[in-house]
Amino acid sequence: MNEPVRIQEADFSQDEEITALKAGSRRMGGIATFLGCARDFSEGRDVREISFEAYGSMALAEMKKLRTEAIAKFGLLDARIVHRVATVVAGDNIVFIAAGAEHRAAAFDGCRWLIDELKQRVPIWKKEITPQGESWVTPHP
Amino acid sequence: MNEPVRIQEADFSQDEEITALKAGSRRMGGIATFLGCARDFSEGRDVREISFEAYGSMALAEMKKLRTEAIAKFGLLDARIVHRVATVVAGDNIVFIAAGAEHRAAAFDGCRWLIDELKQRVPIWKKEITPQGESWVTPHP
Amino acid sequence: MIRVLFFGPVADRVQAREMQFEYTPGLTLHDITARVGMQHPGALSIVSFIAVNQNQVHDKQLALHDNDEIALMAKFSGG
Amino acid sequence: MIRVLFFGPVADRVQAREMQFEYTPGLTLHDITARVGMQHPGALSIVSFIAVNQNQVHDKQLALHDNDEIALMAKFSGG
Repeated sequence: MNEPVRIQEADFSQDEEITALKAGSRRMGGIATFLGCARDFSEGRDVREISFEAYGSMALAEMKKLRTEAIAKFGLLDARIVHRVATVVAGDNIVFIAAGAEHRAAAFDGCRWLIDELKQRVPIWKKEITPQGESWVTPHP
Repeated sequence: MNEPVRIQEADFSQDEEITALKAGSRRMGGIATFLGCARDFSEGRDVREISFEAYGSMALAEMKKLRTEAIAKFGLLDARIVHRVATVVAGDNIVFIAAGAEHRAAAFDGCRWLIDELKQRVPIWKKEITPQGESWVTPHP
Repeated sequence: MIRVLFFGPVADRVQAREMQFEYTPGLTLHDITARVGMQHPGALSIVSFIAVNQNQVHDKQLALHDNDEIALMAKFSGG
Repeated sequence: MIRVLFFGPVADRVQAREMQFEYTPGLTLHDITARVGMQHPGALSIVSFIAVNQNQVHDKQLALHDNDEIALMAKFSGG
């Protein structure tokens, strides 16, 4: 079984992640997931490819902390976080988060908190490659 | 391609649903999903099986209305709703909702609204089969 | 003919999935629910929603038409 | 030896992924960022987060130890 928190170049399967998430508990009634995908334009510019770079060791450590914190904070039964570090095109998967709980409110709250915190706390950078050139994405405040 | 709104006995694949959801747009940056599963106990009682019954024609019509309303209300790019009507055991999938949008806030808001409204508006009933007998589930107010 | 459908907990109490009533001009939804309630008061007590031709209705004075399909439904518990 | 790591937009401006500085007793985080900033002011201007040994730190007066790993990082844009 794959680790619940991973940084990887390869794509992932939601079915496999959900099966792994469920494996730990028969009390899981609600699973909320978030899948972030590459879009073909961003702020009006055509985006041909997006490439990612990570401070790998710190990023993985932060993602593991996020998972542990979310499980405690929202009473989740389990959670998984997978982030690709690769060059992707429109439609490709980038990040996947799954939060499982007895009931749906905790699952939704935990999942949303995880992606919001991931964007704030995990050292990964995104570069957009457009017909006009490449540029690092500056996150909105 | 499967219909975006379905009631079916068979299980479903999240990977297939997400692939179908994405197929309509290259502008989809965030996909929020909710998966409801059968739990092995409910309010302190062991649950061996859960069986569902639907007013099929009305349930499907309501689910289609929900999808249309959610797309308009949250500016979604697409949404899918699948509900099983079958007898299931702990860990089995029951309902799947996916909401795709340009950004994650709309995807999360739309997905959560869809499952909340589905529970209120779609004529489906759940029966729990426990060692002590069967009983229809009375929803919380 | 007016068809009345029962599902789940209501069907269990009525011990039937369907009843049929003859259509007569001027028949209202209330006339139908009253007849079902006379025969099955325990079933009617858990009816929370009523649909006519698959649309929820709240006004029991609604005039029915021949071949209408009525559903008397307990609270939903899907999802 | 103190290793200073650069990623993404900072690495592009420094045109390097790593710099090394000799460790001397009493060396602080501020001493290191000042040295990098002298050589690459344009890179330092986009540094929003600093990590020492993979933990974010906010106090530039932090005393460093030999073999510490420092990262000078632009705002994250993962997810």
